[in-house]
Amino acid sequence: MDLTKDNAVWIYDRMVTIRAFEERVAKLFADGRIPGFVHLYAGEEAVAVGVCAHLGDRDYITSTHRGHGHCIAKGVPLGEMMAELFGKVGGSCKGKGGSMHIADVSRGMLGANGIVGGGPPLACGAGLTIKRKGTGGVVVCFFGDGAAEQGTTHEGMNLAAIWKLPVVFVAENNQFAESTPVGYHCAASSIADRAAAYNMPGVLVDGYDVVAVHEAAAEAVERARRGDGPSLIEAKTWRYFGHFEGDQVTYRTAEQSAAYREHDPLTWFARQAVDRGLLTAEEVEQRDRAAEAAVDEAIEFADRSPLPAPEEALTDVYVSYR
Amino acid sequence: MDLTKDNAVWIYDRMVTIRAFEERVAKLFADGRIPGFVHLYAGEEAVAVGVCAHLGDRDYITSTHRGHGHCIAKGVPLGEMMAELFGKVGGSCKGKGGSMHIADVSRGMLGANGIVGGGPPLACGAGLTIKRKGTGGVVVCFFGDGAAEQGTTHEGMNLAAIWKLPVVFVAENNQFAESTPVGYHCAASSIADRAAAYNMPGVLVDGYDVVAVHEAAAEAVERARRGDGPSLIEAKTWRYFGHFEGDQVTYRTAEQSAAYREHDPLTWFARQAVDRGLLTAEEVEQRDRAAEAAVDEAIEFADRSPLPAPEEALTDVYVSYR
Amino acid sequence: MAVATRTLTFREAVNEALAVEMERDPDVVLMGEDVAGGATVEGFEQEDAWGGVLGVTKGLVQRFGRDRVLDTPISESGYIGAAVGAASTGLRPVAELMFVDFFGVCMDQIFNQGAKLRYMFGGKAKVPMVIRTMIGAGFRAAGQHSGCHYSVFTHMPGLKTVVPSTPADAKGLLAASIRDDDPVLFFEHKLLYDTSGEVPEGEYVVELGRADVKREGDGATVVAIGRMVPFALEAAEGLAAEGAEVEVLDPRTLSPLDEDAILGSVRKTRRLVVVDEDNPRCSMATDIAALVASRAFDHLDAPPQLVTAPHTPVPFSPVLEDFYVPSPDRIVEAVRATL
Amino acid sequence: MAVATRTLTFREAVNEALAVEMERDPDVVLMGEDVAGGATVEGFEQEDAWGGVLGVTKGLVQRFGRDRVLDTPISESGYIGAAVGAASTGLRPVAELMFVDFFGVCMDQIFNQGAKLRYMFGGKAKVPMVIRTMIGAGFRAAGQHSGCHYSVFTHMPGLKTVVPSTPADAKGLLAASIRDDDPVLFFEHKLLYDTSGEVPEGEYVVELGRADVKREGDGATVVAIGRMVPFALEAAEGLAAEGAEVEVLDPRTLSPLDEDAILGSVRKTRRLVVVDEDNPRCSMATDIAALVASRAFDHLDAPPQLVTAPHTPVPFSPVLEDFYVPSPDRIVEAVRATL
Ligand SMILES: Cc1ncc(C[n+]2csc(CCOP(=O)(O)OP(=O)(O)O)c2C)c(N)n1
Ligand SMILES: Cc1ncc(C[n+]2csc(CCOP(=O)(O)OP(=O)(O)O)c2C)c(N)n1
Ligand SMILES: [Mg+2]
Ligand SMILES: [Mg+2]
Repeated sequence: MDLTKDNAVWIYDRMVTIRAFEERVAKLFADGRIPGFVHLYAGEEAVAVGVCAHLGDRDYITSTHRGHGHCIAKGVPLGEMMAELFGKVGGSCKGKGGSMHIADVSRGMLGANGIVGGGPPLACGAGLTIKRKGTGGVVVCFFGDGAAEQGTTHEGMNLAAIWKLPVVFVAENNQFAESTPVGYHCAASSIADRAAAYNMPGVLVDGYDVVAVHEAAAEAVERARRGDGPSLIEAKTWRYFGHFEGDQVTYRTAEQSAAYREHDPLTWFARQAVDRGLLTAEEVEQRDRAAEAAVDEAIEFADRSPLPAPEEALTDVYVSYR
Repeated sequence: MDLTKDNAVWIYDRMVTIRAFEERVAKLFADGRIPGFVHLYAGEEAVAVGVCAHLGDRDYITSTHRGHGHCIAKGVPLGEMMAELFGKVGGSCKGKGGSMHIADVSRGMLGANGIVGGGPPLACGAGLTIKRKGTGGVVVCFFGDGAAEQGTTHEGMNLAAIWKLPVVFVAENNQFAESTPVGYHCAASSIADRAAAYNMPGVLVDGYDVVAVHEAAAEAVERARRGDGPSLIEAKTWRYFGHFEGDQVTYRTAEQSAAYREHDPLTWFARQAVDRGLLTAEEVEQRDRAAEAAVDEAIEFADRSPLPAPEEALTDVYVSYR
Repeated sequence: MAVATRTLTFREAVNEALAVEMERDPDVVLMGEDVAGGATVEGFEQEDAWGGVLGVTKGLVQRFGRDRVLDTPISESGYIGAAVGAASTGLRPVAELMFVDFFGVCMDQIFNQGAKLRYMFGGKAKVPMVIRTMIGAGFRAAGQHSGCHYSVFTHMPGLKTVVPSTPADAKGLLAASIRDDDPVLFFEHKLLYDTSGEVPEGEYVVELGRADVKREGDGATVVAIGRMVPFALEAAEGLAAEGAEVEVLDPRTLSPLDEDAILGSVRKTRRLVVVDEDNPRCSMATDIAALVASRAFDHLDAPPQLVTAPHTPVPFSPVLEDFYVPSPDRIVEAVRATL
Repeated sequence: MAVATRTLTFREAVNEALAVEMERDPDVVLMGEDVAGGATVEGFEQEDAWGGVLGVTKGLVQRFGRDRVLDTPISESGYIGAAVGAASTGLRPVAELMFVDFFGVCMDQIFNQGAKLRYMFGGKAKVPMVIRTMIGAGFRAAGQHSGCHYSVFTHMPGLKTVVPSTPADAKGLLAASIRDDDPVLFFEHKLLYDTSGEVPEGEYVVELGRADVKREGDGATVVAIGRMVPFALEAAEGLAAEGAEVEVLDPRTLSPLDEDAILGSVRKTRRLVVVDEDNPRCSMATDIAALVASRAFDHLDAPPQLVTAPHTPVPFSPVLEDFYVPSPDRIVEAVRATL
């Protein structure tokens, strides 16, 4: 892997932070401290992190209902995220959005989205702004395998292609849309194959191998920055938790999940990085502890943050109204 | 061409009837006798006729805003069609639909459609009925090149593929969506290429060659009847008139249209059929005259048909309401 | 003759209506995302992995098989449009739009195709289909999973709209909707699923277009919709203690609307309060208030009171969402204002 | 100070507002199907082949180039969603939805994304965009090209809705909509395009949320929207001959609605007639009637009269369509009924 030490540290740090965050959120949900629909990203860390490793302040991402990992990879503060899940004033959205709408436009995170397929058109728009203003930025559009069947995904990819927008479409194929397997809902053998329908490069990568994701994304991001237009990356992955918290996951076997856990993207990457001398075992452990500490802090921040006043429900609808 | 004489007669008859109907509608529109939006099919006859030659009573078609040709090819009576364009009680839709909504469900014609991309989902539904009831029928879904960019077309093709529905998708690529060329609005080199995105056969045919269309359709219809699922046929064609009556057609050159007229699908087919002894020159002329006569009759029928009573506007909204 | 009943939850009542009608008519088919769940997954060939996101359609695939209980891709325009096409060619599809908030990705097939097909074709076709969809706030599901918006569908000619408030009505009205020859939007409030009540056994049909008096009274007419009906009844209890006997009227069907029942009740009570969980503008609340103001003006002794959600999306934080949803207290105040 | 004006058609006024605002702010971009037309066609590199289906945007691509006047595929969700994404990242897009009847293929991006983004993000983002769209019957365009449905958008929190009735208002309100920091739906009645009137030159802005009295009177208040305003004025002429001086009020903006202006006028005239070309259920007609009934009840001497289209799709045949559209005669009758 041609990663620098800094790359490796950043990648491992973000992956383990996402993992720690999600596992804690699962507990908090079970304890009844987080209400609503919560879709966890654990297992898919290598996708968001491998891609976002190439992004900076001028870049944007659009996300999905499963957005925590994207937020963390794009640099949204954990405390504000946790406070949002708690419905507190200190949350990224002042408690108005919750898990399905976490956003931080100031950091280029254009929002989780409660609508499957909601993101691709929005990504095209951010790409249009970048192109018009010549900022040299790129937009990454994350979407799930289920979202591949939504008309907006088709329209977004075609539009990005004909307008040569700097958009990288990343299909997170965790092989299920809720309880429906991709082999049932998707007529294509591979989502990446659909890139041909828009004359854009399409590549299928192992979403459990953060290095492979990182490499594929490097090329797609470069292409977009050059002004050569969009690309499609399909990352095959697997979620460790249910579709949402509360899901009994009757449609997958424990064996399947166990098999994936054996190739856990975090431990796999840590081993590789240590073998190649990019990280030391101590650094790995230190990152693990740091991640846990960061999540502890986030929870404390969220706990300290006050609940909004009820009347706050009436604000922020418009910039001005009369 | 492996056509029987009957095939040849039917094909020529329908093509020339469509041509005669559309040219007369153009005149009637110019004379102010037909109101509203009218999209003419002249030039594209070989597509509707070559495909519908394989259809019978148990089969359905979904159409577009440019639906006259589809209606005639599926056997909708000319008089009722013309009366509909006139807004008369004797019209296919009692004057309530007009050109953009001509329909005749009793003859398997599920309606012209004012919404681009409106048809594909409807076609899947008709296919579902056929499959569930085991009638052995098929559904042909006609759509334009512009409709290929509508999300519903993507959703319809994917759904037809995963449910193995007996649907034949026919992309009528007349190379423009209003004044926008397919090369601009469509990222794919060919609409037929998109079949791969749904694991269905896709073929590009010369839409000016009714025999080629007829052959491609034979295979797709057979496949659908066998229960092997949908196919996509892209027929490259050209419309002789403007997008709608009144269009000044500034986006195409007279030369382009002239070039197409030189290979007019009707005269081309007539010549071939006569050369191969499938038709005699007399029969061709006779068909030409018969078509004109049929349109004359249709106009007389439409003229004789009364205008609806104004209050008729309030009926046919529901089967029952309270 | 007395019908045998037993206690069922709202969820069970909806499930039973589907089962009874599918038993009765082989043309009735179900489709939607994970309405069975686990399609093509080994071990789930004829079983459901989910039975709907909140388990409402559980067990149906076991009884009727995957030919009649169809999992769909996330292609609402595709499969709801397919329901329209199927309905106009001989089936009676019941399509599920998981949350009404998703109507924006498939509205064309609903209001331009399904709703208008019969009219545009001069009455020469019909579209007997039902779209079941979840509505309502209170689930902490935030801005894109908590709306009502039945007003948008009631506005559209060609559609019928039904909002049940009790398990018995849910069963009877869903059966009527499935047997109806026009497209029907059937709205299920997710916070009513666990409520229970007496439900008739076997075939049970509640005619569309008939309101139901959930509580008799002559103090004021409270017209409430969906989850607002139990809220209105709770408010009525409190008011009764103050000596005000309010009448709680549940339209049950919004299109067609039982205008006579509403006007009749107001002529009796001379006061109107409309309780609607939907956003206030161009809503059922304004629709009913305008109906009464224009048709029973001389019978009104006080201005109509509208109790609705505010003109805002649904917020996530429980404190905010609880403020958003109309409360029994607000209903009590509104009634008092008319007395 | 007097502004220089000259006579323009409604079509020219809309075109001029776009040109002036694009001149003024380089972040304003136009997108839509054939808004220029002929993209990539030889000879049309920087020229329009169409300038919109009815020529409203003609000439703009010549002035501002194809980087700012973008032809789109027939992907309304795609490009209107792109407008939302562009607006939230720094541009001021003006997207054209050719006919409002097409909202069903892109409503999610409008009401769930564009309208709610700011709220769901806790006020930490804004979506300054305009969606221009054609409304209205009378064009013989039948069931899927003739609706109004501004009620559906007015119902949705987060959106602003504007319906101009004169060329001057069209220019001033469109300019205000483009400069506004919230998403605005701007409805242009296709049968008003050829009407003309005095329009101020240069920059001209009419503040959103302010109604306009198009005719003063104290006989009755006629609130009319869009093309119904000229119809109401025509009716008012006839009534004047009978000695009834009605006030014709044009809300111009439906969300936010100028409630004070409406309530104020009704308090003066004590009579209300609402004229709305949209379908009647959950409509602006019911919205305004309910507003007045609940807030100015004691000032009303007669039941509010609602003059609307019927609860049917728009029919094709001219005889049927002319029956569908509210007429000046029906307005006269409605006013008489209040006197
Ligand atoms: C338009 C729309 N339809 C349906 C849903 C309900 N829903 C939420 S997540 C989901 C499955 C999404 O699958 P996928 O895109 O693969 O993402 P994953 O959950 O696997 O990450 C569905 C059907 C929705 N939120 N929006
Ligand atoms: C959803 C929708 N968007 C836009 C339109 C306006 N419109 C009518 S026909 C047309 C062009 C269609 O092009 P194509 O599909 O190639 O069919 P053609 O007219 O070339 O036969 C457009 C944009 C519409 N009717 N419906
Ligand atoms: Mg998935
Ligand atoms: Mg075309």
